[in-house]
Amino acid sequence: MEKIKELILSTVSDAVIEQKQKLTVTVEPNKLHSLAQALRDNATLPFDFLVYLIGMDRGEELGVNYLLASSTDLSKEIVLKTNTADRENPLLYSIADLFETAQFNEREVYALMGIRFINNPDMRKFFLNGDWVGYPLRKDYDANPELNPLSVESKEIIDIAPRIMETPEGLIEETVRIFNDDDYIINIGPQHPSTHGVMHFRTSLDGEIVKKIDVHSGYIHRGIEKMSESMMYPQILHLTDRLDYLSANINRHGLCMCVEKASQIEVPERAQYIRTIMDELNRIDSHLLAWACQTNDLGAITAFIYGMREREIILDIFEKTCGGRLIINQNVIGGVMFDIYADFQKDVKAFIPYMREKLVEYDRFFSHNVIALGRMVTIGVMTKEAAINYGVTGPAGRGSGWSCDIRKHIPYALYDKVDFKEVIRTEGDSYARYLNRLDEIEQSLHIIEQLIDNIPAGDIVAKVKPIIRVPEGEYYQRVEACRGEFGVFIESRGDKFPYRLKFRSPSMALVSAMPLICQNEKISDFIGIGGSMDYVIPDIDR
Amino acid sequence: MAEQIIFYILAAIIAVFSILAVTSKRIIRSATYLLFVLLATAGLYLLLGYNYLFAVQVAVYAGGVMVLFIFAILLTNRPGADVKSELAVRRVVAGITALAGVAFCAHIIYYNVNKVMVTVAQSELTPQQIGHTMLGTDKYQYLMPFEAISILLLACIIGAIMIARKR
Amino acid sequence: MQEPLEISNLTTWLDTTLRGIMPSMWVILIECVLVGVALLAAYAVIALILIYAERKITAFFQARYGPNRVGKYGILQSVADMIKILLKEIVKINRVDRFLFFAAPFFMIVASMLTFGAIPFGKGLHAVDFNIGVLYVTAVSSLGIIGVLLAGWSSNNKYSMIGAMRSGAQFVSYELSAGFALMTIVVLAGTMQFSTMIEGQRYCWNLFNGHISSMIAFVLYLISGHAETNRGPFDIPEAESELTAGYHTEYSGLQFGFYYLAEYLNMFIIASIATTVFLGGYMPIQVHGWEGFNQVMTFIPTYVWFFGKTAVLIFLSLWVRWSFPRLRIDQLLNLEWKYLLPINLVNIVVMVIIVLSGLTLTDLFPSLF
Amino acid sequence: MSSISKYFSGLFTGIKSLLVGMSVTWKELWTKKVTQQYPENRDTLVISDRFRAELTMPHDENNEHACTACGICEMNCPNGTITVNFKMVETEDGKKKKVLDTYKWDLGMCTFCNLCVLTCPSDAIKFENTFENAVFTRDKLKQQLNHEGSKMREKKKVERPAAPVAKAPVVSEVKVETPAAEVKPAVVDTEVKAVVPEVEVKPTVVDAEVKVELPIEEAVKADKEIEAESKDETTEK
Repeated sequence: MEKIKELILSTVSDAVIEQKQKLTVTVEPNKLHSLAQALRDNATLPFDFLVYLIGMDRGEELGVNYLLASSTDLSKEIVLKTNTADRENPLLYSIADLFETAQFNEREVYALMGIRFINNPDMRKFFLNGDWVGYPLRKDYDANPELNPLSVESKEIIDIAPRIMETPEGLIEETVRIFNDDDYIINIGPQHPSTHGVMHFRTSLDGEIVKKIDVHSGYIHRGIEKMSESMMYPQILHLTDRLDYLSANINRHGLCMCVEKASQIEVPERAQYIRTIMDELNRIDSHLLAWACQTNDLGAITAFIYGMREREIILDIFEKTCGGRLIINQNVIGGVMFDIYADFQKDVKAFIPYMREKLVEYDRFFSHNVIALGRMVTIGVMTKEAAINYGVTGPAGRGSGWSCDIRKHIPYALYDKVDFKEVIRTEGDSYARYLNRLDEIEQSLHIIEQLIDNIPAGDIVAKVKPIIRVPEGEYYQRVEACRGEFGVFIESRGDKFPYRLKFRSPSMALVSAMPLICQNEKISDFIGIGGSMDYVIPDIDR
Repeated sequence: MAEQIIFYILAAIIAVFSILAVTSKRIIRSATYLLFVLLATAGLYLLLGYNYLFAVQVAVYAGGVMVLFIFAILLTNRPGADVKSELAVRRVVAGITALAGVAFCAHIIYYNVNKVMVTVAQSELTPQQIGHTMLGTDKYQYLMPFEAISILLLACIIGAIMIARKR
Repeated sequence: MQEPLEISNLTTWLDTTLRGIMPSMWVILIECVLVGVALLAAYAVIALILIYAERKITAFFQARYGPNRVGKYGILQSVADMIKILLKEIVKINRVDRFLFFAAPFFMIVASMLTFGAIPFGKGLHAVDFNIGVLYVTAVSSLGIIGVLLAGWSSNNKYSMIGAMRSGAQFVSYELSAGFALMTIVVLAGTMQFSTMIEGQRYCWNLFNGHISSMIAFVLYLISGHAETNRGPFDIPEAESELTAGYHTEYSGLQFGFYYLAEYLNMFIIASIATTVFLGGYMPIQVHGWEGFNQVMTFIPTYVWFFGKTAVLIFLSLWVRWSFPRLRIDQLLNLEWKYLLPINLVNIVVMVIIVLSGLTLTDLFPSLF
Repeated sequence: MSSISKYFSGLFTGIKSLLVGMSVTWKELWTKKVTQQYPENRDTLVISDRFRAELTMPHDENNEHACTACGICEMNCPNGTITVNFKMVETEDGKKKKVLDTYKWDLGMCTFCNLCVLTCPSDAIKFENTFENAVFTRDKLKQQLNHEGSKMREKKKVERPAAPVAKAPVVSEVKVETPAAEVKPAVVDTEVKAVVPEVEVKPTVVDAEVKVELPIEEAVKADKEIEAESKDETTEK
């Protein structure tokens, strides 16, 4: 890392380097781009994975935090910060040309924080309509409902993107059209059987072939990050379950760990075991649903129901453990809310061989079906470079040959104690993603097998003050959710509420890659690729 | 008696939909009207007891019209929206030409109707007979034209492939 | 009478009594009306039964129970659905081509009804017996596609439009295969008339008579027939997960009901034509020389034989439908043009050779049949 | 040549894969169905004891509950689902004391996060697994949890001396008029609770700590207002 510091100082001499939870570098807005580029192109340890991009309201100043990680070693991280004092018309430089994933994130920052990015080719608001008044995540946001009245009229979709480009003559504001006049545009969503939620893809077609996709999101945006700023930490917990509801437990685990690490709470061993087992059960549950939905997207409705049937067994185990099926409310800060029930081990152990048997059946039923192969093999190819550039993690990223399993790179809970394989395929097509999920179910079963008999006795929750105050600072915790890397960012000012809280949602990266990998595929495959990416919309619309 | 009623109904359908087919401004509606005309014609064949011809008429022309539909859908953006009315002079000229044509046909039919009347043989033709006639080489048998048409169609198919491949 | 349970007994009796009391023109009129009503009723009833059967069988394939609330085992479910569909509002859609939009479902239903009329359900249960039966069925059933195309075009909906285009491509292709497969059997049977074709299969079904060639034709016909009914894995014009409901997205109430009905009836029609052409239609299983056995078999009414055989084929179709994912349009066309059609063309030549060189089973073992 | 063999091998492997797929569905056709036949299986239906369906306030046979009206659950609820209305009653020895008047809970707003139960210092409320909560109007989702004429149990204070307001809770006169008939539902209630499993290990740590922090009640009040604001914001959306 010393070399990295040298690199930073040689690129930007006036950078302020601090060693906080992570190595933090503060630079002037105009230097940020060159610094990010230098870090990305660093040959020995390339920082080419933009983990998050967070718009910050630092009080006087507005700013953005970037977390860069190395795609070869995810535990190597650098936080970049930049600020602007102009609250009226804040302008920062875009890094969307370096990291594609920044594209949507910068649009999100514009919508919620009001910072516009120079050189971003498409500076429409993400999540919000263009005519929304105010920037919700700013501290001085006026939440008066009269400013943004509820409208029941349908709004015209405007396919014109404003942008600010830097030219030799200075900055120019211009607009570009997303589609041509004679494009045949079809709306996949917001109500559509295969968008897995309220997602909206404006798709222009040439016959059956997809020419271009424009992603519209935010139909179910609930402002969870804003809500969290006025909630105590234990209260925020229940919102994490509602992000990616299919990996509810893992999300919650992430937030709990973030707070635990920040306030140095030691989680009892028993709780760690329960958490890990529940996480893996949750992963199986999610992958089963993903499998089921993907088959359904490809038109095999029967397979869908088989997947749901197996999933039901896990949900029953969840229900008996913690009283919830989907939103399971299991983790609390310092441990878990409920101890396992008497027959927990028995149920889980009965499930493991059953699931293995069913995996064989899935293989026979679908994995080798000639039609299914035709619909998945070499369809929706995403290269490893693209995966990294778009920040696509999880089974999809690993399907492109990128080793990006947080459980391996930055082990948490008990993942350093168990033996499991990181499933990696290099084809990068729908089929690789599909098989990855099935293999990961197998790996999860293997993990559970190792833990289930060894749950130690003891407390299930550490002694925690009823009102938790996280010490001042910025904290980020990464966990491997079912769809990829889920992250929780907390900026605390020592209060019992977070000052700023942000979730890194894996699904947003998945969706941002959709326009790339669906281009020139058939419309049917577009749906199939969507199924193989397996994004969950509430995770995007936080 | 019943046959006559059915004949007049079919004839009316043919007449009305023929006119509609050429006057409609929307191409896809025209095609639909044309389909009605063809189906009514098929009905006439059925009335005459030409089952085979009926089936072929339906199969070929229904299929043909379907292709028309596809072309209509493919080629038009907003059907009928851009069609302008013709000039009055042209309309009059067209009307006169059409009427002259009708008069000409009527004249021929009127003077020849008695001669044609008797020659229609009212016996049921079996598919076997039709087949033998089609592929026979005797007098009043049609192997040559049949083969000529098949070669023509083959040429058309090859031509279509060539055109399609150029793109 | 040898077969006491046949409905033909009833019809002959009816015919003779009517002719006894009124002039023949009136008899024909009344009989026409009766036949029409009976066909319409059968059409509706068969559709209802099929809908119920499909839902139930599908459910069992999918590890569910299926409808089980309306009536015992849910047998009244499809009746309830029918009533619901009849009562439903027909939603007005903005900026549709109204005439075509309303006409489209009728094409669909009329085409399937015309075909339905020509099916021999049993001895004496055969409304029209054309001497070109096979050709007639192929010709008339091709009208249904016009309904799909018109629906897709006139709905003013892009999903419908894509669905219509897909169905056009699909239908043009698969109509060929289905036709060729039937023609293969016409070569074998030497007739296009259903009644003679069935009579010719008294001791040996066409499926076995032309052995290899017939069986290939049978499979090809089932595949392309299945494709013609727009049912999965060939349901790309509807493609629920892609085009919501494809060409009938905008239809509601009774209009949708027409499509729904026609879809099920087409499935039935395809199965019953396959039965008639390949499996001996309503003819009971008869073995040459086993008089006692034949007697017993003949005692079972012919319509039971017909519906039994058809039901087996329908089950097969459901089984296929609920086992496979949907094909993509190019896979679909590949299957037709690269596999089905060449095989079909070769097969028809093989069949001609078999027939001409006397290699059919009836020619090889005349003593058995 | 290779393309021809590819053509046929593709054809046959394809057909084989399809047949294998069909064999799977054939097997499933005869497997036991797992669908729950809900209204019919009501008698045998097992709902997990921990299933959170409805918030309840257990009353004992004397129509007494354990709620001290401290309002901690109300503060902790992230959605403003709970409203604790209390009244000040003068006790025998002349001190003023908070007593629960009405305990309102809105099922329609509840996210079943269990925070109220976790943080309740006197174990006065709990979630039941009575899951049949469907009603016809939204109003019916708003429930009052304390029974008519119920009062606070006093024995509790011995076990939990730190229960905040329970300094000298003497039976207040107001509630003596409780008719005997009212007691019955309470009895039924306790019977239901007999089913509660022994496995349930509730993390008791939290309430032990609550006592320490309780004096900050006033501060938390202020928090509640902030919360209320944020709630407005979210409901608008």
